[in-house]
Amino acid sequence: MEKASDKHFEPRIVGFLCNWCTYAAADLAGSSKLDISPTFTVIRVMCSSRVDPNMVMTTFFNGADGILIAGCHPGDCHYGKGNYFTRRRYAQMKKVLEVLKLDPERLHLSWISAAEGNRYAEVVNAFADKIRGLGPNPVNKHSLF
Amino acid sequence: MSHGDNVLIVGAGIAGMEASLMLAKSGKKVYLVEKLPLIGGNTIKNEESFPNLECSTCMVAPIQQAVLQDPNIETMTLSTVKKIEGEAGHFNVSVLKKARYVSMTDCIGCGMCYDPCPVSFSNEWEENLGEKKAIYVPTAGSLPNVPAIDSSRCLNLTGQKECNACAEACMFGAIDLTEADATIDIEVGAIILAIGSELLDASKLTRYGYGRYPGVYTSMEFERLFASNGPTAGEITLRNSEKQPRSVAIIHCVGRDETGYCSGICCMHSFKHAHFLKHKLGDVKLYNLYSDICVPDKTYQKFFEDIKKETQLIYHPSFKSVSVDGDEEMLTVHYVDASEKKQSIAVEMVILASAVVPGGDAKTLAGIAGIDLDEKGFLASRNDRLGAVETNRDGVFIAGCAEGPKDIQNSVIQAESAVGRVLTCLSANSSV
Amino acid sequence: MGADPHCGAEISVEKETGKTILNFLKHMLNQKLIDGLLMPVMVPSGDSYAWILMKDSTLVDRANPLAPVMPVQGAKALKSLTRKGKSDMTVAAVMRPCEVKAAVELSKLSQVNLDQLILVSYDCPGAIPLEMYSQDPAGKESHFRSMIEGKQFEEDSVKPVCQFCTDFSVPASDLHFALAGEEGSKPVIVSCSEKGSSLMDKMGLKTSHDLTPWENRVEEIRKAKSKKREEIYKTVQHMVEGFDNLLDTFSDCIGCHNCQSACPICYCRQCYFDSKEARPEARFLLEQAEKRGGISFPQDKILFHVGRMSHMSLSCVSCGLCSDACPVSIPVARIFSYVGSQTQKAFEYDAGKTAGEALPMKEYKMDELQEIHEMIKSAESGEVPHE
Amino acid sequence: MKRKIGVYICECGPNIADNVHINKILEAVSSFGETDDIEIVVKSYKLLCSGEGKEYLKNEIEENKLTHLIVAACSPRDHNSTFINVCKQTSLNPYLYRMINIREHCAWIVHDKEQATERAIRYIRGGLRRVLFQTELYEKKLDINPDVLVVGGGIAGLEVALSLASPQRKVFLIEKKEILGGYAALYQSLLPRQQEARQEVQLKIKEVTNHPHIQVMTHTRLDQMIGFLGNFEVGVSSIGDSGTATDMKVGAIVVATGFSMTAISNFPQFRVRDGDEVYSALDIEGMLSEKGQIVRRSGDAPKSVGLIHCVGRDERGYCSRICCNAMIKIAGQIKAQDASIKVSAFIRDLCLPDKMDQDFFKEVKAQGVEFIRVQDIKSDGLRVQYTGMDMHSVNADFDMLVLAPAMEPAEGTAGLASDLGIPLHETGFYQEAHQTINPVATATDGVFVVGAAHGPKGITDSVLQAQAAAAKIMSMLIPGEKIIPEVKVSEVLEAFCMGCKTCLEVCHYGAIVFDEEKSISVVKEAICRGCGNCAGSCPSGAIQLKHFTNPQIYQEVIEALR
Repeated sequence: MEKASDKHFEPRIVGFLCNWCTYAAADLAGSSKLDISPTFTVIRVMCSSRVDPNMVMTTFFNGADGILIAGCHPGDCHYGKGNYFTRRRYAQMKKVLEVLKLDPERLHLSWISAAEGNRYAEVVNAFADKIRGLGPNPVNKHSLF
Repeated sequence: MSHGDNVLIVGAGIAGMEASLMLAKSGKKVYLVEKLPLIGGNTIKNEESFPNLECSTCMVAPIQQAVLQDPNIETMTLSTVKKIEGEAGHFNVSVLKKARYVSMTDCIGCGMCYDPCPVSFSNEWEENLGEKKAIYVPTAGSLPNVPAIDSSRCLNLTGQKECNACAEACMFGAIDLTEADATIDIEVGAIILAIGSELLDASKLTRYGYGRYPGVYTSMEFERLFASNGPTAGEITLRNSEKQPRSVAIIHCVGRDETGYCSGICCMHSFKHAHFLKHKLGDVKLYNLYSDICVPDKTYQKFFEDIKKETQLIYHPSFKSVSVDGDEEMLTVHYVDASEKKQSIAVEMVILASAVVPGGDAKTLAGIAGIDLDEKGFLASRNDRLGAVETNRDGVFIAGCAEGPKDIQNSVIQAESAVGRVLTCLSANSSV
Repeated sequence: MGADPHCGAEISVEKETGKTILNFLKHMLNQKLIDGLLMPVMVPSGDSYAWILMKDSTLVDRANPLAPVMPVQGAKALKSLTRKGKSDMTVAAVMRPCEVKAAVELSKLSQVNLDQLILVSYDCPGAIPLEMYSQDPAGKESHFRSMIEGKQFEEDSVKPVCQFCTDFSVPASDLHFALAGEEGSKPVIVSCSEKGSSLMDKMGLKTSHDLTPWENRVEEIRKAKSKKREEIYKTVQHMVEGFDNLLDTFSDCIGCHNCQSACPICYCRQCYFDSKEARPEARFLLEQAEKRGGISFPQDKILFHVGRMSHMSLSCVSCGLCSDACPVSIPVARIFSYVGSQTQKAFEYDAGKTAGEALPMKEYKMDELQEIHEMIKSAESGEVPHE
Repeated sequence: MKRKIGVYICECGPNIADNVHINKILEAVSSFGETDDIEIVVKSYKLLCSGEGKEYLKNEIEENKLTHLIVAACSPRDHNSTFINVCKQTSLNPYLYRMINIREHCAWIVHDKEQATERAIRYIRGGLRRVLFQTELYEKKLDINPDVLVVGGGIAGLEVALSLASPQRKVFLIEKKEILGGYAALYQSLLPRQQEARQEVQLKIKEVTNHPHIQVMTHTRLDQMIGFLGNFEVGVSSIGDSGTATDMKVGAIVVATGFSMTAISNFPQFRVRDGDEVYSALDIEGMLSEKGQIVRRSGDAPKSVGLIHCVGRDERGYCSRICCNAMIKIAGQIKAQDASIKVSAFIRDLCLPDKMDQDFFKEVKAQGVEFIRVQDIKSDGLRVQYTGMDMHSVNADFDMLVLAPAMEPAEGTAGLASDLGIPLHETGFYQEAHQTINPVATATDGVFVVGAAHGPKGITDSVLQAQAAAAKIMSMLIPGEKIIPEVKVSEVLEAFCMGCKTCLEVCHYGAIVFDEEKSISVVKEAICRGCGNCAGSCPSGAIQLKHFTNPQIYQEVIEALR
């Protein structure tokens, strides 16, 4: 069913950010007063490796239009090697969404260092735009989910 | 806690910060004196540090935060040491704290005050590649995140004009243009001098054309050019045109002959820069002109081997033979090759890996602290216990590049070593 | 690999392959080479099989190493057997290749301890679907027997996943009965591990029999089956690709989670998707209902299945137990087999194939998954990520 | 039980107040969760991080008897600790407080006031939901043992022992050889200032052996280690027939096992037969210490000496850093012995990274030592064949050759590394905790690596590292004081753990051990750093990271999706 909300669609995007790099970048973007999509909600975790697949899938099927997982660049992990495992878990989840053609683009991984405030803004806004383009997460339109 | 348990640390670079944190952890009161308005030293000027090309901010920001939040550390920015009297266990130190004109307690770092400021001029922290206002933080993400006013530029403070733009813009009444410099006397039991180093002024070596041709950069200038929080937000574009260079020559050992020593880190720096260029510009012709490749660490050779593939190594037997001339657009690098033949290459950009030299204030500080300089002008270590942190004055120690050129790793090691000596020295004095 | 893989040993042959295998095992038991046997035994009601651990060789006669059905995954039996870790007695278990694979997979998750176990496998023609079997056990028994004796390995009367099972022969077991040889050939025992070959030595078996013909036959069947596999996967794609198809496929799901309890790989004590953690408050559900126009219960059907896919598909061995367990006959087995094949390909992993291969989620390499970095780059440069 | 949540919105002067509708937020929040067991106090304040602000907050917590606290202000990276300290001055457990970043993440980045307000409300709601799921956590204080075990009695090990030993801190020093001193004891003189080295080292050895608080055990090796920073239990045993084992308790361990020289025989391009006048730099050190001069086996001095640098640099994959200096030193000594001896040094690159090295090199060069830069070099007996930078191939004969082979990790390095849970670098040396900013620590908290065991280095650098490790220990393990480990650590929910050991594989710090009895994983809280990788990896959802549990994060998710 067409709903009014679809017309001027404001996506719900959840970002799981690691405390040491990407969350710091988000702060830098903030203190630089950059423009960032208001539909993006930050959830801070100590390390991107804390984000487990269940959490992501639950978030996805509870209607998140987009999910961003972001942490330190490979090799820069504050905890040595956490983000290498993040990368593997992401590859696994992404694959499942790809195989099922469940808009895998709605799940995105990125590496953003504490110095990359500008890049943080770019990544987040580009992602938000892509999601706007994709429209609402179909689960939100299906009363059967 | 007796004053004998206090420690003065001069210089808030990586060495000074590491030393402060360790001493604070072991219950000492630390006075951390830094001449700039921000802490972090030269490390934070690097976007990525070798050999792991790790994001320096990610590495250092938590350390800066820890220093600023530690109740045992009193960080004094815009400050310099004026007098050191007494002996190990009982030093009387006076510190000149230049007025910041912005209250460290009231300012919350919102940055509302920058825009209204009518004056802007080039930002030396950004190697003069960017502009700053008379009220400024040296770079985005500076810590402490509190601006300072440059009294030599501010219209009001220089008496050019009754300007209060910044003060009016500040909602916290944090700006006080009447603030005066203050001299603060402190008592400490031991002192660590970690004032770091500078790069040789490349314009002194005229044959490299620095300052004459816009296409010639120092390695530190290039660092800021590459930095995503730098003046070009990480865009590598030439000074006079907005173009990206298509060919770059990186000259190692600039000033090695003149200074009389190898700085040990320039090779790695230069290879890192080659990597940055390849990485960011993709199709760019690179040359590294070297006379010796100095990669003294278990990890460095591999780094060099990897970069080798991305650049063309040119060996030249004589430093003197290397020179740069050209014009606004094109530069020509001349050198004499292994078989004594004159050669030259044409490039759009030249990066000079200048020698690491003692900080401008080393001499003065050595005088104040009553310690020797070595023949290179660095703070001299006594070196009688095979260590390199003791000076000829008991209770005064040195760490980091103040003692000689070093990479981050060795600066940290020396800082930690100095802390060890300080703790031993303090307990010795207290047990007396 | 133990002894020369291209040779096997002939064994004294009964008129029936099942008996032949039984004798072999009895011999092992009598010679005290093993302390016990784990095999399927028909239940008294005569319409199904149960796993029985036996020490007494007279009991062995009642067992059927080649049971037509697989009501319980053998790996589950092994799990309970070695729950307390390495057992102090040597037990030989006769299992289908997919059961061996599940056991190997579980051993990587420390759920099964293979140390004291002798895994005995055989060329598997597939398993008869339970409900069909229970309708006419006697008929199915003889039918299955005829499949074995007649070397019918491309039968359609077996479970769908079995029809396209390409791992129906030598898995990572210790001993394997080569049954799929060409017409009239006799069963041959093959050792696939050090354990296996030392056992055969102890039994004084000469591995002189040339296996090439059998290997060729197996390869032939495998080709045929993988062809079928591709066809079936195509049909599965239509069932699961895209939200609408996925919904249709799972719309009958009653959320009983039997598939998960029957699955040998799902070893969690409580499934996350059954836990309170995954349950939002009614308040939130009501808001969702408003947003979506309604919410169906039992809730999170799709989440449950997709969640399982992202959880265990890397270890899925396509044994098909989940389908047997599904009361509303959703083709879960085919679906998970397909998804598993894809996720496993992504990590160049083959579940249960070898005990050596580390589980993808337990390790990492510094420079790997370049495609991910490409994806990140292209996505952030605004291009559409390549499929 | 009735819960009373205080929500305090910091206006941050105009920074937040001007960019969001504070009133709308107050309204929205107060009308939130009107259930009879939750009461919400919501107020705004101009600047909570100010002195008055903190006082205000303190009083609010006490007067309202708050059970939970939300501070909606700037980034937790700026002021989380500020408000944790406020809580600590009250009866409120700081882990029942949560900071919401409505400045950097709302007010400053969303330039539509309505949207910014809405966003702020969403964040605060998330925080409110979350804080209700947070639980009280308490800091644990652990007793520590200040004593230290030093493995290796070379110059670095000696220095560590001397820097640490005191009436309050006993040091055990174990050395697998019979004597202390390591390689440094061999060196005749030191660079660049040419002091008498052996003398210096002998002094240290004496000091150590006579030290009342240092127990030296030569001919002893480490067998096993368990425990964590402040509380290690170590087993050592004497090498050889007796093999007597000793157990000791220490708070920290310093590894100073040094290096060994790669054998020249490893490099086929340098052919040496028995009796050839071919020596390693170390042989020469020994010769100098013994005979006081450099002579051939026959006893007469050589007429010409060839020095070959960088032997094995390519094979080993690193520059050993000290060889250039060592070889230049030898060249100088030969010239000093007899200026007429022809000395040719074959170099690849000169690695002289110390500020004094260059002068020393020039000095020696001035004595008439010929430095020849080669791209490739091999030798057969006393004949050297090299390719210069000009690509010309040249033969040269000498009556003595000295080679500078690469330093390599001491024998037994790998074994010790696995006993102590330290990863090895690809070069085979120990891997430090962090290459640049934490170079003497290792992956195992409380275990340090110093000297050439960490990588090729000379005496000065080894001593510096030794002092650095000593300092780390002094500041971490203060006699009589306790240590407070991380509070937000992982915990295993026994009922759910299936013992699949995935968490053991992913933990970078070895903070998870396996309880064979119960066959479940157990988190060593004193070691855990709280990254949550294990929680993310656990297939059974049996691991929770305290303060970042699934239910807690899940609440934030739900509010984000409303």
